[in-house]
Amino acid sequence: MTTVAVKPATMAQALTCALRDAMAADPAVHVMGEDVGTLGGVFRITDGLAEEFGEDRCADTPLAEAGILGTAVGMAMYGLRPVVEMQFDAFAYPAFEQLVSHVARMRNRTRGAMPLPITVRVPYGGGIGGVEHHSDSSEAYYMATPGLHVVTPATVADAYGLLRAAIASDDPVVFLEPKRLYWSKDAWNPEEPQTVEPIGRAVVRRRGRSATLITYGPSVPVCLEAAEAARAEGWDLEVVDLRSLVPFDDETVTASVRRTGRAVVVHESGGFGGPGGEIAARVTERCFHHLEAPVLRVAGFDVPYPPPMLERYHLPGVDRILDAVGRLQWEAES
Amino acid sequence: MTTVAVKPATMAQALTCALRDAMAADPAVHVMGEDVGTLGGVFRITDGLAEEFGEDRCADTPLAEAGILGTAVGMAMYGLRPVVEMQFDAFAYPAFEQLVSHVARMRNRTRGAMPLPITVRVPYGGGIGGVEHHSDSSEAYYMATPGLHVVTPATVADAYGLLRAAIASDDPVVFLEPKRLYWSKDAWNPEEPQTVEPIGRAVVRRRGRSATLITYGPSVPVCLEAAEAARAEGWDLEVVDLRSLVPFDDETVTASVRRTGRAVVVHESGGFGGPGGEIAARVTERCFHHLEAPVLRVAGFDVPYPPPMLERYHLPGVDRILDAVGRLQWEAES
Amino acid sequence: MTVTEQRGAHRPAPPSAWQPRTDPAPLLPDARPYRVLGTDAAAEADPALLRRLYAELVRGRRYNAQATALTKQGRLAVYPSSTGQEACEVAAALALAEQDWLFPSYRDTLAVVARGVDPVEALTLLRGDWHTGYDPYEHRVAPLSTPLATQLPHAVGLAHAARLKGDDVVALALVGDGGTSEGDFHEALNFAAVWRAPVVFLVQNNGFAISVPLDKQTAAPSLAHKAVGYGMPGRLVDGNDAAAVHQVLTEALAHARAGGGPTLIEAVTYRVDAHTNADDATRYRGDAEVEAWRAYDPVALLERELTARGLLDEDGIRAAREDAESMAADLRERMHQDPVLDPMDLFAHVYAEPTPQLVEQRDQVRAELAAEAESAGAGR
Amino acid sequence: MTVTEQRGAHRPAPPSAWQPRTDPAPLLPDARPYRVLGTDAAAEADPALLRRLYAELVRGRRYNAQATALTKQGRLAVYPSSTGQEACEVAAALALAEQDWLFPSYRDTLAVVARGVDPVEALTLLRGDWHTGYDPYEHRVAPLSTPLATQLPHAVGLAHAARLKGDDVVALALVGDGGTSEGDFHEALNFAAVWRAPVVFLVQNNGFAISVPLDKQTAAPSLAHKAVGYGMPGRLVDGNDAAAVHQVLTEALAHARAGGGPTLIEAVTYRVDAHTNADDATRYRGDAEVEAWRAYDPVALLERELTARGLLDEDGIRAAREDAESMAADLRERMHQDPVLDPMDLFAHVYAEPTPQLVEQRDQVRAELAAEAESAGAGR
Ligand SMILES: Cc1ncc(C[n+]2csc(CCOP(=O)(O)OP(=O)(O)O)c2C)c(N)n1
Ligand SMILES: Cc1ncc(C[n+]2csc(CCOP(=O)(O)OP(=O)(O)O)c2C)c(N)n1
Ligand SMILES: [Mg+2]
Ligand SMILES: [Mg+2]
Repeated sequence: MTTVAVKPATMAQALTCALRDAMAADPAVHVMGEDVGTLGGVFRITDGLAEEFGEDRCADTPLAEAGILGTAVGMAMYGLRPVVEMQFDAFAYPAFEQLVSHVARMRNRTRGAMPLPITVRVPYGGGIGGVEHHSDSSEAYYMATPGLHVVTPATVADAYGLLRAAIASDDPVVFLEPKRLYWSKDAWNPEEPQTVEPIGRAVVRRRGRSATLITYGPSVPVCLEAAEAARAEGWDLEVVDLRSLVPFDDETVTASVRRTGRAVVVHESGGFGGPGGEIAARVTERCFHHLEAPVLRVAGFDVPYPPPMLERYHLPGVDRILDAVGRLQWEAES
Repeated sequence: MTTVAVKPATMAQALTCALRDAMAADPAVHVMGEDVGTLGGVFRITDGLAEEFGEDRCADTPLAEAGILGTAVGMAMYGLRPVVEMQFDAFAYPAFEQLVSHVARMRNRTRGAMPLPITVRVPYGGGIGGVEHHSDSSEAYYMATPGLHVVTPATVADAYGLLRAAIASDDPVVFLEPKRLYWSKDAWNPEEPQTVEPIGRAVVRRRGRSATLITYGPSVPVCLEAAEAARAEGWDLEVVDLRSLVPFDDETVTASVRRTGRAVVVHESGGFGGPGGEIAARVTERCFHHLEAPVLRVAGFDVPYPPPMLERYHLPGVDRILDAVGRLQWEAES
Repeated sequence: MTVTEQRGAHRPAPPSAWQPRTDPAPLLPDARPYRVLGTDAAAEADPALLRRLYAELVRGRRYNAQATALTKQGRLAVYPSSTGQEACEVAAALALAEQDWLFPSYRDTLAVVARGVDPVEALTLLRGDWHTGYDPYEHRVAPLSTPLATQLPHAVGLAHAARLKGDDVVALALVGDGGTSEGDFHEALNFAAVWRAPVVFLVQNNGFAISVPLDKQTAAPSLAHKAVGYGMPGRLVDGNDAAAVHQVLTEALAHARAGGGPTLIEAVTYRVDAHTNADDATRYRGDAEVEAWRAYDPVALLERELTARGLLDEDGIRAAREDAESMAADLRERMHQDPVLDPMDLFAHVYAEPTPQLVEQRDQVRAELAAEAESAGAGR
Repeated sequence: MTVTEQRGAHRPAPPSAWQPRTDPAPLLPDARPYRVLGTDAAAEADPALLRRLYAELVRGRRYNAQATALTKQGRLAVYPSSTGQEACEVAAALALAEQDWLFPSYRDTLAVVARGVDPVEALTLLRGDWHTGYDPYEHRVAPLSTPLATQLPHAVGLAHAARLKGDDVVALALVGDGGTSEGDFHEALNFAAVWRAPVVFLVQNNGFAISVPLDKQTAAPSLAHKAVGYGMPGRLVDGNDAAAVHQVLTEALAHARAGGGPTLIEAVTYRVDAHTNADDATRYRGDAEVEAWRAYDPVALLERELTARGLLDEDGIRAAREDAESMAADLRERMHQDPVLDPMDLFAHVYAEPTPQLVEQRDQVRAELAAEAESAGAGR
């Protein structure tokens, strides 16, 4: 029995690697944003790229997010493939108009003549002790905007694969990076040829028979932990990592829930009007007669993201997930 | 039997009347926006206000939505109650950062010390033959933003009552005006003392026993029409007008669906990630064992709002609503 | 890459050693709008160019009138006329080189047409059968931008990309006086100046943003004065003087082409018609003002110059008008044909490949239409 | 209301009659930053003021050092130090009248403290027990603004509202050089100028936006030159010269108070520390540059002036330092006490009344905590 030698790498390293490989493979790929050049980004994701590819290919911009995304639109019009970094989730909001009114619509506005292959990288979510406006989960906004793909990795390998796929996509992709997983490590070998994940496929991270946890991004490890803990309660939980919120992989999700008959959607983003509503609704539409209980949701509360010292009360954790699983009307079973 | 003499009025007239009454009642109420002064607004909702209350109270601003909302924040900090007009739905996007990062959070950021009683009036939705960026339904964005109230009238009387309530609220309210109902008429007497609706209460517009249509704003008349048409099919539909998306009136909605056992959510906004997912999910969570069929959704498609000549294929109409009602698994019944 | 290499020429230095980074004086616009027609400069203008401008102005005027008429006939959803501003529109299109790009604002259909886009395709947005009716790459004309000022950063990005690729391409972006108040205006100009991007910004100051007069829009000495705050030259030009606008644009484009970076040009002009056919301009301005501007008409100004200098006679005027008439007749005729609509287009261009969700939705509409057609057939 | 009344003084008129709307000359900043210390102007400065400034500078320097130390001790999540910029911070607070408002940016804790806010409450945001730790109305200090430049329109709106009410209130808004690139900067300055709002904008140009040097941020002759594009005066001041900053601010505040409208002030200074404790400044700048600025230290500059003029002696210096030490000791002690946290605060201030949904969520957390407490109790 031989095992391929893989050394542990962080998600941050995989992202850097994906950017470097994409830039090397295609001179049209340009990285731009605040502090991405000399500094290598505040999370160091673009570290070394300006040095390797020059400052034109990895450019520090003036401090103006609408300007960054707006000029990226023009660059994409001229055949480049800009990869834009927004420094933190909440600092993508100034670019909202450009994103919604142009980035998401340009292909459609021009009957396909003017696609915009732009990747917008947004470090998102909490759990890192960030002060206000540094821990938002803004995926609900992007999901509700037709014309965007919305993708988020939960593993080191996916960080690489999905970012490559996002950059390769001829459509704009909002690439949400779970910032508290930046330093999470996995066995992953940057020297090995990498599989580039197609966008739009969910993956079953853990097989189980009792119920399905549907989740993505920063909540994937939490759900896996909850699934382990659930064994003590006699529950064998399946964990589906969506990876892509748009397009949505109904097939994988539906197959899982039809099999288990119960589901909980888990995410950090606020519950009300958040991704979980959409997911629960579409699962229910498709699996109604297989469901033993309503699809429940474990999400952040409907409050502005709390200050660092209170975030642990806000974030969905193992206990809340187990509580929700416990409310899946098991009595009916027996 | 006596009937109170009421003359028909348009929703636009009721909104103007609400603004005038609010301004007369409270000198802190200031109206501001593009063209709201001399012109009276492109929809003439602010007609006559500058003349009556002076240009300081009803002020034309420079053309900059973030500036409008951002200065309104400062005015509210100083004790005024700004009523901001965004000219069209998509032109509210430049103000998104101010809305999300400040308007929605200032009370919370300051432990309640600095509430912002701001009303943001946004004419929204399609059906008026507007060219691109003039017909968006952006309520999903606002619903997903804790700290905002999101309100939308469907009748002339509610237009008055809810706008008065919004302006009276000590919290920010995104007040969505269904632009294609601006010229809809109802028996309503501006001379009569007006009831000011509390924010957060849905209303049953039509009683029925077979299934519930859950809707709001521009889709309310469409649902009422569908309910009439449904009688021919033997269905007696209940129609719930939400009026307020945040806070959400679970009580009224849940009571209705528990009674009818079936529900369809109807709105113009895109389906995926739209309000319907949240509504369907929470109804299912609360009514699971009363449901004969999954809660279905009839919504705009997941596409950028189409050009005028194609919008009739996009907008949820009577036929699509009836189709959805038909899919509510009536066989199970008999 | 060492730290020193990464810094620009102006390293931070204590205020005691502080220097202005560029000399502001040459960036400031002249106190009065530059004029050619009726001045000595006119003699130096190329007669062929003036005649070309004239022909296009006459066409443009006619186009505006025809499009406005089409709204009354229900053939257009709305039309924002540029009557009174034709000199800016036409000069903007004609000053560009073949390979350059035009970034129009929603009012600039005329510039789009003068650039060579089919007059009917240019109206698609306003007719309502689709958003953008032309292929932007064919004539290098970006889509007409409805959200104001949002197209300015696009122009900067495109110009920047072209420069990075070593291509000889300049972008010209149009915006209104109202649009200068938007944050996107600021960010675009700043990026352009920092990047020294080959882009020219032309502000058509027509006195109003719908009903809001310039005084409520800005307190600046002129809009052209905004240039100095970005470190680019500002120029002020008489926007009703086609020769002057053309010249100032040509100079700015050449400056950009030569690597000199962006220029901000303010053209002082006037919107003679209402904001759109749906607007009632009497609510916010008096007749006297409109009449004063009608008397300073861009078409008449150029016509006067040309006839005075013997470059145009009755025949020439008639020929220009006839040409414009036949353009209008063609436009009228083609616009009276109903466009071919395909509801499946709703789903065709959202993504390169429709998502599974869109496929479902497309199939739904297809089935609905089939059922409709069937029941219509059955009813017959 | 007639149409004529509604228009301002500058009615649209043909370009032939066009006039600049204001004279740009007086709006332009001087070519060099204004200085007081070490110049003749110093003699006119009020000795009491200089001594007050000095005491506050010394406290401010010490505050920065203490806060930075607290991050190392895990007592603060992060601290963006203003070491090197204390002259701006302190003068900003001291130039204001009692009733005026301060709108700080995220780096301006020092200005907030110098304005009178409790030093611990000013750090709440950075400690992480809540967002804003002080009541903004108590000292008329808006919350420290993390999203850059977004607080500028707030300042304009507040100043405008105060003016409409007839109150004698001026707002002072602080922003960094990087923040001037944001659209909100542009929109705020434009609204302020159009409304003639009593507001003063102070840009602390400290050479960097995190790692991005000014050259990549703007190509303007100076940031103060941006003023002319809004029709307001621009002033350039030596940001390490507390007396100069105080004087320029005082003049601008008086100008605003008298109805003269807004002013844009650029203070040229330098961030001597890294961006925050989490930043590695060696990645983007060299030691020589930092040393040059250390040699131009705002505290030392003022100390030198005061001692040279006999306004300060060894005892005075010692007294100032002791005062700063006791402030730091108090801060240290209080910051080492764990803040009292109440998870119910999550739900308490989202709306005036929690929505039914928030009530449910609050009850859920309450039940969770009760269960936790119970099981902890049972475990004991
Ligand atoms: C971002 C945005 N806000 C508001 C509008 C609505 N609107 C359309 S035209 C217009 C006035 C534009 O004025 P100006 O920029 O001077 O151009 P002009 O109409 O004079 O050509 C407004 C407010 C818009 N299209 N986009
Ligand atoms: C809208 C927004 N974008 C990005 C950031 C992230 N950020 C925090 S500080 C900073 C640099 C600010 O530079 P400058 O305005 O010069 O202020 P300084 O840090 O020098 O005081 C950046 C980019 C932010 N806080 N807000
Ligand atoms: Mg205009
Ligand atoms: Mg700075």
